Amino acid sequence: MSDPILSAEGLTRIFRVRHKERMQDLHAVAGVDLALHAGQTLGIVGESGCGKTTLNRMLLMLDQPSAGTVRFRGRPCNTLDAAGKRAFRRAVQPVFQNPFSSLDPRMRVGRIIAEPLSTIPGLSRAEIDSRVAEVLEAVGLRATDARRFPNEFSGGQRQRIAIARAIASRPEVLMLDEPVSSQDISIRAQILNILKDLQEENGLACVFISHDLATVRFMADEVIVMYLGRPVERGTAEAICTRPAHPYTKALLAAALPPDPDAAPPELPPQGELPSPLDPPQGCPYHTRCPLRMEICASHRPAMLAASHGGVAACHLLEPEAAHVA
Amino acid sequence: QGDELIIALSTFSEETMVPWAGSGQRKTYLDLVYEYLTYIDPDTRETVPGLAESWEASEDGRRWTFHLREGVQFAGGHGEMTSADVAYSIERFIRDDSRAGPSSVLRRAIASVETPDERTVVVTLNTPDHELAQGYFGASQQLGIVSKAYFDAVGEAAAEADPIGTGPYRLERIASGSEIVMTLRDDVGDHWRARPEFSRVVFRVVPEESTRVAMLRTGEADIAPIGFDSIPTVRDAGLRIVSAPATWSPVVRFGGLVQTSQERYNPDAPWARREVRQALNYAVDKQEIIDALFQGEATIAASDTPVPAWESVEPYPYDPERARALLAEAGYPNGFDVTIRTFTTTPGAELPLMAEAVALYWQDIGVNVTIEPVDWPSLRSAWTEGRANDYVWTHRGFPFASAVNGLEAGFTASSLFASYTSPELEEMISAFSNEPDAARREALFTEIGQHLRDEAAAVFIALANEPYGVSDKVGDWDISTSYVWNFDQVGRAGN
Amino acid sequence: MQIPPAPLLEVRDLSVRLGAPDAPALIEGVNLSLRPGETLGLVGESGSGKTTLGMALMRLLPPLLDRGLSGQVIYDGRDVARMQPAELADIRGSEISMILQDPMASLNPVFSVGNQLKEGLRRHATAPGSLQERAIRALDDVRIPSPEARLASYPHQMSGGMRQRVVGAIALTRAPRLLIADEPTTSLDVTIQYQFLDLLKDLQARLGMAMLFITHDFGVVARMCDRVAVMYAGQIVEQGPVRDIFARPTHWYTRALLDSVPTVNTRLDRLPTIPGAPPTVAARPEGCRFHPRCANAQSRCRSAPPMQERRPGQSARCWFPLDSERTPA
Amino acid sequence: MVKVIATRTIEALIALLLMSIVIFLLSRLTGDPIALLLGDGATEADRQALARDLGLDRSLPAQYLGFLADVLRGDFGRSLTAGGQPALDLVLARLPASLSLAGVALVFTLVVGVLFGVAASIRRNGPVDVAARLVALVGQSVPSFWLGIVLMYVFAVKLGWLPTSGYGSWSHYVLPAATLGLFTLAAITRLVRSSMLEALGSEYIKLARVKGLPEAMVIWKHALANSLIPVITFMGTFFAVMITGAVIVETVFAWPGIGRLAYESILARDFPVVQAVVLVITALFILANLMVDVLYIVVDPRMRSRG
Amino acid sequence: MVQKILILRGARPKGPMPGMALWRQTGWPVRLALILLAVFMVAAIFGPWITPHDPMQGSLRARLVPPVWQEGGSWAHVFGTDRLGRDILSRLIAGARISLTVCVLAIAIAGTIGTAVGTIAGYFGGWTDRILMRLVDLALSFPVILLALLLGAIRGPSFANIIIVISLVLWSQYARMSRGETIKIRNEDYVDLARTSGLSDLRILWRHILPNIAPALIVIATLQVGIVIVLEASLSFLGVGVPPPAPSWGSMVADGRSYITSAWWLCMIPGIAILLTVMSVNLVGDALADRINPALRGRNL
Ligand SMILES: Nc1ncnc2c1ncn2[C@@H]1O[C@H](COP(=O)(O)OP(=O)(O)OP(=O)(O)O)[C@@H](O)[C@H]1O
Ligand SMILES: Nc1ncnc2c1ncn2[C@@H]1O[C@H](COP(=O)(O)OP(=O)(O)OP(=O)(O)O)[C@@H](O)[C@H]1O
Ligand SMILES: [Mg+2]
Ligand SMILES: [Mg+2]
Repeated sequence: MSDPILSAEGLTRIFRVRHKERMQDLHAVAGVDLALHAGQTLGIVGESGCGKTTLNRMLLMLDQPSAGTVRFRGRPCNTLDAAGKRAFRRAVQPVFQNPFSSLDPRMRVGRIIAEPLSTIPGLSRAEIDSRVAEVLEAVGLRATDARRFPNEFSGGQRQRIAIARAIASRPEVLMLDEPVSSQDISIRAQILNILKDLQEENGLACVFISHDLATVRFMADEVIVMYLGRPVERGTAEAICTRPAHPYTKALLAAALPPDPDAAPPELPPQGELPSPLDPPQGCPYHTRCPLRMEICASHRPAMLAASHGGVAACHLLEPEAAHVA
Repeated sequence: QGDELIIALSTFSEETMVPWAGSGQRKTYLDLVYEYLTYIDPDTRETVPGLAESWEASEDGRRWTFHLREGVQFAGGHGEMTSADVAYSIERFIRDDSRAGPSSVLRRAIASVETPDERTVVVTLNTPDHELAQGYFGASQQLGIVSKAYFDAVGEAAAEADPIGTGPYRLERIASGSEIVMTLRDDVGDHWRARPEFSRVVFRVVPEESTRVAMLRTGEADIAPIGFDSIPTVRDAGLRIVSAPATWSPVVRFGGLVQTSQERYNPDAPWARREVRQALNYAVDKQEIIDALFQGEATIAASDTPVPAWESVEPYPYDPERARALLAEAGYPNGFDVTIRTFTTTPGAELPLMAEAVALYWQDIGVNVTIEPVDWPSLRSAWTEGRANDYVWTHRGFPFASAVNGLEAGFTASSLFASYTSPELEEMISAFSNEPDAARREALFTEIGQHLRDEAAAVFIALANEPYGVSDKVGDWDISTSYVWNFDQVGRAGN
Repeated sequence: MQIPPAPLLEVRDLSVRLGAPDAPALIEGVNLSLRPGETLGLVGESGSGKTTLGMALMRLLPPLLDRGLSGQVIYDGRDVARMQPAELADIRGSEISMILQDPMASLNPVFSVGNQLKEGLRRHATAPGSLQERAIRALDDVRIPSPEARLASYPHQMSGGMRQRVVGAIALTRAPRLLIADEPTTSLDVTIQYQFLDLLKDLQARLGMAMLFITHDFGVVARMCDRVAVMYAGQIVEQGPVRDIFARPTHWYTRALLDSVPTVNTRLDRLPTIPGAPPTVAARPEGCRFHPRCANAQSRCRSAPPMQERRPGQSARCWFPLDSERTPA
Repeated sequence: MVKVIATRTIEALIALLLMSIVIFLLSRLTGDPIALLLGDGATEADRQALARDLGLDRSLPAQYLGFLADVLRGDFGRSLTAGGQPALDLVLARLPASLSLAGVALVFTLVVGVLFGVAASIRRNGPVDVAARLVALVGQSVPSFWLGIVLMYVFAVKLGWLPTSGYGSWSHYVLPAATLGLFTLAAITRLVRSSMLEALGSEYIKLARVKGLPEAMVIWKHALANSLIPVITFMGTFFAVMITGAVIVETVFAWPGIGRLAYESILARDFPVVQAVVLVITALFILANLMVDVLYIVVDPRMRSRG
Repeated sequence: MVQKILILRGARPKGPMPGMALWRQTGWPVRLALILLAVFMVAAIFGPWITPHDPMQGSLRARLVPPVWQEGGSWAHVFGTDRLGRDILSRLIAGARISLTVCVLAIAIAGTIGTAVGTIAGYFGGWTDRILMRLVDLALSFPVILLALLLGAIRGPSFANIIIVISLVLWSQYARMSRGETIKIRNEDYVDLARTSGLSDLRILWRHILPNIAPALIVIATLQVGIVIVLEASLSFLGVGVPPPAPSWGSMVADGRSYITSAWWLCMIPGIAILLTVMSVNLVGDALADRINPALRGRNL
């Protein structure tokens, strides 16, 4: 396999927050490893507050990791020089969740889309204009829309504009942080299709973040499941969605209610509440909610172990000696 | 309350209750408590006996003997007034920490104070003062007599809080910034001087003039100083105006005319030339200003000080033609530019307006005026420090406490407050101060006045009255002399 | 054969306009009925008027819209649409209650949970026990751990899931006979949503209440509802028993919506889509509201189709209804 | 809470220190009081003696440090003009009048403003709402000195219902408090009205209605509690507005307060008094803001945990 | 809610000609206010060419002439004359120019400083923010009127003083507000997106933050016009405002107050001019606020 475009090792982000009258550490992301290869889509799923956005921001160099490194084409991002940074900015572009706050309301669509191009030296006006028109058409809008303001567009159209903007500088990586979760069902499908088409046509690599396993299944090749800032399971999308190894993944699957009144009741329905990330449980972070928890879960954090589906999962149940205990 | 007289004043000044602890403005209320060695007859303007029954000065004007009145009792049973009290009052008044206006002059002047007996006080001076009795020791100044015994007994702080004097009233209370209440002494019946008709006199401080006028109209005040602007309002409301005649005089002053001082003379100013100063005097229609701004409560002035001796000096008439000619003669046919600095004080709220009026007239003869409002302390600093040599400003003159001192303060280079000097004038003043003969003095004094007028030492405008609005409750009230308000002798209407 | 019980709630020709009778309508010509103990799902995309309908049933619309309310809302024989404020205060909470969408915003931030809970309890005089006991019981009913301590908490001190359960507890304090739930789980995490839905089903069974369940998620409908009504652009376009709607939707919109939802079980290369976007209130098309986006639109669709029964209990607003079986994903 | 107060106090002290420097420098720049204090006919020697006497001959830093050391001992110096009374005493003597006036004005504006604002928000565009908006509009547009003079003219001179001025019985409070408070009244009315409208549209009000609470309770408990928070936020500002207004109102109505004292002592270049007044006012201001912070914590539970 | 309705009516919050749009969509009070403001602006801008008399020239002979509708008034002096016989209408017109100048300068200075401080504090946060905001608090806790008096005492009443003092009163509001708005906008995704496009902080501030807080700033500026006029009048009343003989409305009221019964027009006419102008400005400001940013409404002091 080729070298990854974007990779991360031991990526950790700790926020200092005031809690109960004192400053505390909040481990928003803890020890995430990942590698993104050209043309591949990496899905990241997890519940609210599990650190998906924080991870995304670090990968985008919008936030400094507290520990660990992000590498761009093998080079640590914090060592990039000005030219390297510019290359990074060109190559890695995001689309965020909220299409209303992603577009500056005081700028015309054309300028919004041209913004990533404005930092590329040596691009003429005409070139920029034609590129803007090109990408607008690529996302299903008209070239003439460049002259309008964002508030003249619906949510779905805005998200298309955001996508157009992201692909304007011909990036290699798209970072998609819940790009459809604020969209209506009928629009959601349109956007997902566009993203998928663009990815395939341009051989883009994508990081696709979502809390919804079904959309991840649709978009991603490989999936990382996160819980309280830590990856708990990783594998192909197919494996994760059909043969999950981690109880948390199973709970997520169970909670993703199928649109079928006669669907069988889930095997492991979710229980309990998400613990506060400010005092995460000892041992396995999921043990407070896990129906299969064992004694060891409360004291030892499981390592990433090979799972039967070919991926890995952080669960004591996967330990060889645990097999007979269970 | 028919028995109460309410006087709304624009300021209490320092609100302190001993004579030496502040300005003469406090005399409005202090004079109800303290009394003076001599008084002035409002009708004849003669000096009449006060706490001193009689007095005499030595030929050279350096040794003054006062014979005190007998049987004058301090309030609150603090005993009879004696020479010890007078001597104490004088000495305390000129002590280093005295804050009274004339204290520094007196400190320099007084060599010693002796009390040969209970009823006699002898004051020896370093420099001659032929007017000590009616001047610094008189009722228009600040030397109120306090009780030495009382001070010795209770100390200064307590005496300040509960001041004791020989006057007909005693302090009841001071509400800081609000009111000062005086009540009649129990033993007032046989007071040597006053026969007060109100058992309480309440002073209220009301800085805003329109509020004072409103109080007069609602009956919340019986007497209040008002501005000239308010005179029609007060009259319209059916109230009376009582004015103290010619207590101050608005004037336009020139800087840099202290010709006998290096630092304070500015020969380059256009007004360094006498013709220019005269022209500026001729240019102003003073009567119109008096009618319009002073509501007729003033007379045209030939000087910047209300002095009886100068009443005979002829003022400059309104003659713009003459003014233009003089200007041309002085080399300013097209006029020049000048800035008039102006400020307000009490009295003197009309000064800025007067400046604007003067400006209108000067503009007529080609003198271009810019008006710059300043405040009095800044101007006063600039003036006394010799930084005002190119200033022209509105000002107000007050009656002299003593002619000699007044002249020296105003017109000799030794004074920081000199506004105009010349070698000739200084000579005249020195001759005057060394002249013991009363008649000669009078003549010299008049001559000085004439000289100041001819030289146009300033632009003289008016001798202004001090108008008071007075309610129906008030009957006879005589304030014909400056600085003596006689609030303890206000009559009741119908009496 | 059992005679079906009389409807608890019957909505007839309900419209909500922006004030004046000729102003644009947010919802138009809505007919619904709900029997005791039954759950009716109301699905539709954003802006289709679901919340407006829910609020109209409780007469909680802002003044302008309340003035634009027409039609009848017969609850237990009385017309809610014509009730005076005093009567409304009477039936709110005790007869009809509601759980609002946003648990963060629906609790008053400055009062403790106990305070807000007891306010409702106090008006429910018939229940046994002291106020405190009843409050604790109410929290316990919605499975809040250590309810006694929680009474003193303020909303901001609780997680979203917990808050939503408190909102549930408050809505159910007076054992209403009808509960309107307006997207009660949209802002919750999926695992929390799952549990809350469970809880709601439980409580419903226990109290025997009827429920109008508003959502945009077909998965939730499938889990919760007996019948379902699909809203589009202010109208109900299809209505029927849940199984029938999922298996054999007759309206093209219902069908297209169901198809465009990705599922975990299968991997698709492309999702079937509906072109365009739902119209805004001001720009709703004439005729069939869906026809500009409909794959099968014909000229007839420019006139408004009536709501017509297609199968027993299932009716749709379409000139050319579908008749094929849908293969569920 | 304790921590909040502690940090705020420290910040306040720093602010006071800065303020003392500013005031000190400014007052020294205003020209010196000596010329005012000197009697007519004083000589250069007199001037120097007086300067030495008052400590005005030292360098500015020396003067400031001396001043600071004294202040720390609670000694603000003695008035240069008022017969050498301790400056702080003068200020404290005037403080009650100012505080009571500001207090009356604030209570009056709070009560009326909140009632008005709430009434206006209940029936938007109804008669009360129109009246409230008019009051708010006029209140924010009329210069207080003009208002004071006009009010005095109408109610004291023409109608004779109230005294024109002075300090004493309750009736003396009416006109000055109304003049001082009108601006604040307008502000509070606007604030309450707009935040009530916001609150009344909120989800928690819907929930309160869903519960079947009577409308009065919905408004006066649920909506108002939340609408008061922005009012509290602005209380500190109101206090500043009151101080500014005090200088004018106290002058117009002959009210013996510190606003007028400040004005007069500035005119008289009475530095120690100016310094004392400004520092006392600043301290009061900071105290008021501290109280606002505490009140905030009391009213808004969200603030309690945030700290 | 309001926005919802506006959108429904097809009116976008941001039209091409806000002035015209404002006119079309408001009731008569705001229209009246707009007309009054137009009159004010015309007076202020064209004052020197339209005054019937020289506002500084008078004649003591024609002093205290009552306004035309009163007995003794004449069309020569529609609003009468003052104590020095100067035409009040002319002085009102000249005063409008002064008020406008003070407003424009003070608001421009305060707005520039305040916005710079606020956006920098809001954008960079952390220590910069803390220090700058403490400074704002300090400015707020300073009894500004006393500062005005001190300054007046130091340098005499002057035009520059008023502008300094009024700017000192006003700037903190811009700072607070632009900080708040900046923080809001900084958290908008498009700012992050600008960063992922490689824009520098300064360019982001200039291209994204400033244009987006501008409407709110404009609203504040409008609402502050009223404050400036009232403040200037109050300072003039205390004798530290616009130096005479320049005809500031405030000093006209202050000078005329002794005549409230004998020549009421001296203080009532300029007083009413102040009242009407400020009311108009506030009405228009509110209307603007409603359109641009309803959240600002009622939050401005
Ligand atoms: N700037 C910050 N300061 C402090 N804590 C933060 C900050 N940003 C995020 N957090 C915390 O870090 C944790 C992870 O947040 P993050 O936004 O990455 O989660 P997420 O998975 O994206 O959630 P969601 O699904 O809600 O978007 C949360 O507990 C959040 O409160
Ligand atoms: N008070 C109002 N004034 C004007 N328009 C309104 C008002 N309330 C709602 N609307 C509009 O009415 C339409 C229906 O809104 P409603 O909130 O009922 O939709 P919904 O189906 O609940 O949407 P969502 O799924 O987003 O909650 C929307 O287009 C909305 O913009
Ligand atoms: Mg996120
Ligand atoms: Mg809704």
